[in-house]
Amino acid sequence: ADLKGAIVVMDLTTNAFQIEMADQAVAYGKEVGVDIQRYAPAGSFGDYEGQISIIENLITKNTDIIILVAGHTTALVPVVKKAMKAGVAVVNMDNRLNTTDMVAYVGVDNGQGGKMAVDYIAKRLGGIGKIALIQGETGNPVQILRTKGFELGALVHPGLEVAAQQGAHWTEEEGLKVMEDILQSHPDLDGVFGESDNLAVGAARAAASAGKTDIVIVGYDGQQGGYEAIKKGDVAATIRMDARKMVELSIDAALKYIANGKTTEGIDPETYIAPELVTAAEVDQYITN
Amino acid sequence: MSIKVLVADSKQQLIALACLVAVVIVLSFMSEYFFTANNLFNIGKQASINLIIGLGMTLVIISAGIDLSVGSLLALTISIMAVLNVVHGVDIVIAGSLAIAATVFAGMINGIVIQYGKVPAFITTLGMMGVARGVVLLISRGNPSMSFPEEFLWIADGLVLGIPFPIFLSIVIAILVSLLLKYTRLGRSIYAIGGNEEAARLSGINIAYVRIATYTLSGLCCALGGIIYAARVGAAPPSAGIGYELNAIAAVIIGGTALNGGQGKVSGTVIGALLMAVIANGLNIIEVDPYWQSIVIGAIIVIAVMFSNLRK
Amino acid sequence: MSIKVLVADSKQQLIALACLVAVVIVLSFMSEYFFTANNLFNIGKQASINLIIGLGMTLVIISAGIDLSVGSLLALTISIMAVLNVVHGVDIVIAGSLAIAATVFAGMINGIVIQYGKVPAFITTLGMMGVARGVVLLISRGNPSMSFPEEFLWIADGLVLGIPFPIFLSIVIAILVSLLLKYTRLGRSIYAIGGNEEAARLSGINIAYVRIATYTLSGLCCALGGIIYAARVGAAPPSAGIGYELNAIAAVIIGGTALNGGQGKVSGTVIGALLMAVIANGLNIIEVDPYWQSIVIGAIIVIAVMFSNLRK
Amino acid sequence: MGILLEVTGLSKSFPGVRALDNVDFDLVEGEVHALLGENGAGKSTLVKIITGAYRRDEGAMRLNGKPVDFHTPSEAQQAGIGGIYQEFSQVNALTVAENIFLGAYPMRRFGIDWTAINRESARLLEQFGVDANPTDKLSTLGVATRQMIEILKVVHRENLKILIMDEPTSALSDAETRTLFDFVRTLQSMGVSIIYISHRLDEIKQICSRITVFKNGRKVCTSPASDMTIDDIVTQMVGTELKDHFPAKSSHAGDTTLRVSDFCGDGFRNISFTSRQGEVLGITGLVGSGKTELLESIFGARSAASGRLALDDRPISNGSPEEAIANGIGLLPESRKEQGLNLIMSCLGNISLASLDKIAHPFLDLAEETRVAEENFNRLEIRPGDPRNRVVNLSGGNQQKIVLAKWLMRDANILMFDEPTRGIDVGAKFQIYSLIVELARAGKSVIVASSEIDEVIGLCNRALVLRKGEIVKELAGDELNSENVVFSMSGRKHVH
Ligand SMILES: Nc1ncnc2c1ncn2[C@@H]1O[C@H](COP(=O)(O)OP(=O)(O)OP(=O)(O)O)[C@@H](O)[C@H]1O
Ligand SMILES: Nc1ncnc2c1ncn2[C@@H]1O[C@H](COP(=O)(O)OP(=O)(O)OP(=O)(O)O)[C@@H](O)[C@H]1O
Ligand SMILES: [Mg+2]
Ligand SMILES: [Mg+2]
Repeated sequence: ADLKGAIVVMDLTTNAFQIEMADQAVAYGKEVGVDIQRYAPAGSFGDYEGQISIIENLITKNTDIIILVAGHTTALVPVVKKAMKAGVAVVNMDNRLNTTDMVAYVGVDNGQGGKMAVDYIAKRLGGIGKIALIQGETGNPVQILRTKGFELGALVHPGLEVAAQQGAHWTEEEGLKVMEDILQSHPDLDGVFGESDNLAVGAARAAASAGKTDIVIVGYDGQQGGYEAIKKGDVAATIRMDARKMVELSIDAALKYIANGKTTEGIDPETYIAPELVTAAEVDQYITN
Repeated sequence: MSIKVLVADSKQQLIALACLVAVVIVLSFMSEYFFTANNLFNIGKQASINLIIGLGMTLVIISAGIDLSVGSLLALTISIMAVLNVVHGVDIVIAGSLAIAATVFAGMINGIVIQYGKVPAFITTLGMMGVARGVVLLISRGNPSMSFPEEFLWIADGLVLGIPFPIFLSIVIAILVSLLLKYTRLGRSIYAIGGNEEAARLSGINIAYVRIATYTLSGLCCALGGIIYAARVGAAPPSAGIGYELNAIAAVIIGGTALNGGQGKVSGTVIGALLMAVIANGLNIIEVDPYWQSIVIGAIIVIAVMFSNLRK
Repeated sequence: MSIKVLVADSKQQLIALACLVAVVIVLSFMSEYFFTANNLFNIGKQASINLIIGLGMTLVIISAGIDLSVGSLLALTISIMAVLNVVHGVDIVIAGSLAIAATVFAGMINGIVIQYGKVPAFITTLGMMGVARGVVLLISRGNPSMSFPEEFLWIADGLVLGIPFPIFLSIVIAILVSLLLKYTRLGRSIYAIGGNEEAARLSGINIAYVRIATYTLSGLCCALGGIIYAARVGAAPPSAGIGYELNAIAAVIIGGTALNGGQGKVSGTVIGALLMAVIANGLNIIEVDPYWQSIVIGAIIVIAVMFSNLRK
Repeated sequence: MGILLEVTGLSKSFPGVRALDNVDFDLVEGEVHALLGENGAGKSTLVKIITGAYRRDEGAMRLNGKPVDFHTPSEAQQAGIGGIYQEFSQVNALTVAENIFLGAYPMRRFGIDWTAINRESARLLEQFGVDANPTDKLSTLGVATRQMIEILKVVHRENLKILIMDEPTSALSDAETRTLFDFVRTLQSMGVSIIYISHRLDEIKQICSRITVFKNGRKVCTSPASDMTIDDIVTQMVGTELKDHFPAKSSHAGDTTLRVSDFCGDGFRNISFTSRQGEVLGITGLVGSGKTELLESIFGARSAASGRLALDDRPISNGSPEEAIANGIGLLPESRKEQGLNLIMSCLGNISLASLDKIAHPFLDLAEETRVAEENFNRLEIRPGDPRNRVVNLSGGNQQKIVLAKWLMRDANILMFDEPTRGIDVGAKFQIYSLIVELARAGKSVIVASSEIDEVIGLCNRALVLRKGEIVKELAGDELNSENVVFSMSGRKHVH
């Protein structure tokens, strides 16, 4: 019989990358005989409590496998422990949980991705220029990691001057407004890193409205919207995280764990996939329609 | 009406205006970039969506109701238009018109459920917030990253009579709503049912018609706000408009319109929306730490309203 | 009181209860996992935070006010407790008490600003929502991933008299709030100022005291909800509680308490919070597509409220 | 003259109450038809059915012989029926002019004709001698002015054939009542038929041609006004004969309790007087003379600019109603809907609201509350008799009794009543007067502010006459007669 599985993400509504991970999990699940359902809390992006409720419900339903894209590094730890104790194979994907009491972790180094973005901007600007950061949801762990990566990158390129650092949400509209405002005080801006493709696309709209088409804008995630903007030349590059690969590794780890009689022997406790830089040169292969 | 009566009548709006001017002056001193024509246009554009939605919300709140579905209705317009245009290749003007019609219809359903279902406005529109958002997700599920044709983006940046179109449209809607409130039966009836519904009924006002019209107009404002949004971001994110309801309500209340209905002015909402936009823009321009922004915004709004009330 | 009067008095609550029972029966037929002791405990735990906040909100809404800051106040408790305990090594009990005290104080400030600043409750608590969230971000900026000691997590899962502690605490608070409303001057005064503030004042009720106490109690409920949240998640995410205000208000209104104040019942809020939790849990259990969930939740809530009103 | 409006077999029930029970009623063209009955007899319910505000349960209604069935007030309005309701149907946040034209705005090509609205309102206000500007916000006006505006709102309608007036004079002074009656007669001569409800029986004889008396939702009788004396009417209404309209006055004035010196505030100046134990002190004056403001300031409900208060020679300062009540002072406010009642609370809850401290030990003793509140509820014979009813479902007069019961329960040493019998039927009035005198006999100081001269003369031991916010006269004993009161009120010099 098929195994019952679930992928729990933070958001199936706003964040295309989260949606992609979920959809890829369902698709790969079909291939390997796991019936995977997608879950996300009904509340906002920060609704960790909602994720906990979902996992509690999944334990009740005797789900075999949970792929958890945790919203928070520690908040989900207690319920994950409970799930493991109840015999559910929990694999942590993308955002690293602060525990080893799970089958495995598979993810991307967000800090490294943030640094890659700055490195690329530096390369395009020849190491010298005025750059800005548009942050994602303030206080979100992913935001913090990407910001740290950005700051590290800025340090290693002393020719780059960080002119502004603003943000609040992950949305296009936020990217647009913040970029409009930044361009007021820094009309001579050379580069921007938006911590999500949504932000980068919004920033590109603001730059276009202001007639500044030579600003190097880099996004993050690898969403269709981002790819299309790269193809059109509005955005210079994005940092892609390979959702498909993460999902495959995660589900494989869970299946191995179950086959092993629910022991983690022989399973890599953590696997990091390298983030990839996608520029106009590589973008065509990722555009789906 | 004499100037004196006018001043007495609009006291709260005038003080809110004074707060707005004070904030503008302070910000002008704090950054040379703030008080420039370009930035003022930016502020206008940034305020426009909240203002347009807020104008519909003004009608609803004057009628002693509330509309929490505005953000979702805005997203509904955008998504329907995007799906029709991008996926089905429908001409953008037709796609936009159909999207507006659907959104107006959703607003009308709000009114009908409140009136005939006797469900409190808060619950009805909270339900519609969920339903409309669900519809948005469903219709855009396969295509979360649709984007609009280049010509369409004119709506965000094109100039009419020398001012950007979003600002122009906001001004037009503000004038229309204020004429509606002052010179039409519908407008006066909105005040009457907000002030005393039973009295309005006993005076021969058709409550059902007025209430349904009010929420329908709010739906129309959301639809127009959605068009501006779509052109500004050039895309149709299914998350568009999340959280807009509280901003729109705040703009209305900062403008001196009371939540319990029966009174309120368009000018107040205009000032309220501008105040909110100026603060958000100003804090970015003077580069306030993002961690501090929500504190500063919250505090300034409370203080501005406190001032306008202390003088009462 | 005779049974008849009791029934007439609680008609709306009884019909809401009937809706709840109907939903439970339908869900039980749709999934074998739904009506199990374990899942019912889950529902209780999942409802507990919304319920506890909703109980404070019930007081506020009966007094004809509103509190939008509940989600931020909940986060405030969690963050203060975490920073004191994790960063400064303060004992968890002391850290928790200080955090509760600070949150209660924030609630009191809401009341003071509304009463003496004459700022509408909507704006005041919207401002507090921003300010408290900002404070949470500031104090946890260096340590976004603080986690609580193992013993503390007992609060989420420990059993008292055979039931999980969050459920136990909700029941205790529900009983206390309902006793407060029924058997104390403060409780009676809350109804009085909500129904007609001027009449209450002329009957010798100290409006300022009652209003400030109401918002302070709402702050206390948020603090207690925050403790449960902290134990459930074992961590202090700065985004805790975002969006909780609308859920809490919805639970109160589904329970038959009107937004314009003067009436309301604790039993209604309990049923409202349970109904919301049951629907959310049930839709997960019977594996409804997440895109459909918000539509179904929105529709069920509107229909439930419509039913309880149609019988009026 | 034919029958204009005829209702037959009309019944209407509310949960637990049969407000109208198989009632027949007819209205002849051009007549003024009085509708009388005790509080809760069903008068307002009948007229609300006629105006389409309520739907009937049973029965038929014919207008000019044709069956009609109004679903909404606007349908009745189109048929020429206008109603002045007992509860004002006004929007306080709007202006006087707009309230007058609410729902019937004159239109120009481009929208509402505000010039016409303001001009017409000014004319109407002037014609009826109402002291208000068209642009005043209604919420800033006193009860009497608002009552007049409520009347103007209906009478300016052009197609008016039937005018229904539900207690239009309960808040009016004699002078305004006279203006109103002149106008009623004018309308009558123009062919408008009028249904007139009032508890002031002397008025009935002045303007009504026929009288219908209701009791407990049933019609008792209909007869020409000329065939009935006031005593007959009272007998029909109450069921028994009522000999006196006032009880014997309380006789012994004791020590001074409240002393008011040099009191100045918004609406009154230089007020000094004392109130004594065992005495009923009247305060009278024209509408707007400052009675309400004075009482409210003494009670701490609004701030006085200067002056002193002393209680039993001990200076007190009533900074708020809470303090005043703690000092043993109570005030029954003028406007029952806005100041007196919590409409969505039960009768019990309203009655005990000012006495919560007495039943809190420290938790509210609900049994004691029910007992004491119910005692006062029963003492005033409030109908319907279940004190757990919400106040909003009571008839106007019974609502007023709830406010009275609240202050009876409080049992303050100094009780101030502002227009205590507004909207109360004759039988109940006598009962309330008796209660007031009883309170005085029991050693309380009672102050009654009233613009009904008869009430002041029949009830009070002593009376202060206010004009434009100042005490112009203090009258007691034989001097307290209607001639003297009217002279002082209206400002004409009275020669001793
Ligand atoms: N909306 C309502 N809901 C329930 N009961 C009502 C309602 N309106 C009136 N009643 C009841 O119907 C009865 C008749 O009331 P009505 O208002 O017609 O009396 P009334 O003769 O006008 O008395 P009053 O002289 O005091 O104004 C009363 O017992 C009253 O309590
Ligand atoms: N809330 C208010 N705002 C502004 N003016 C008011 C208010 N209440 C009363 N007034 C005005 O103050 C004056 C005195 O009113 P007050 O009610 O004290 O008179 P009164 O002697 O009690 O007469 P009555 O109660 O019979 O109308 C009147 O002109 C009245 O219109
Ligand atoms: Mg009546
Ligand atoms: Mg008065």
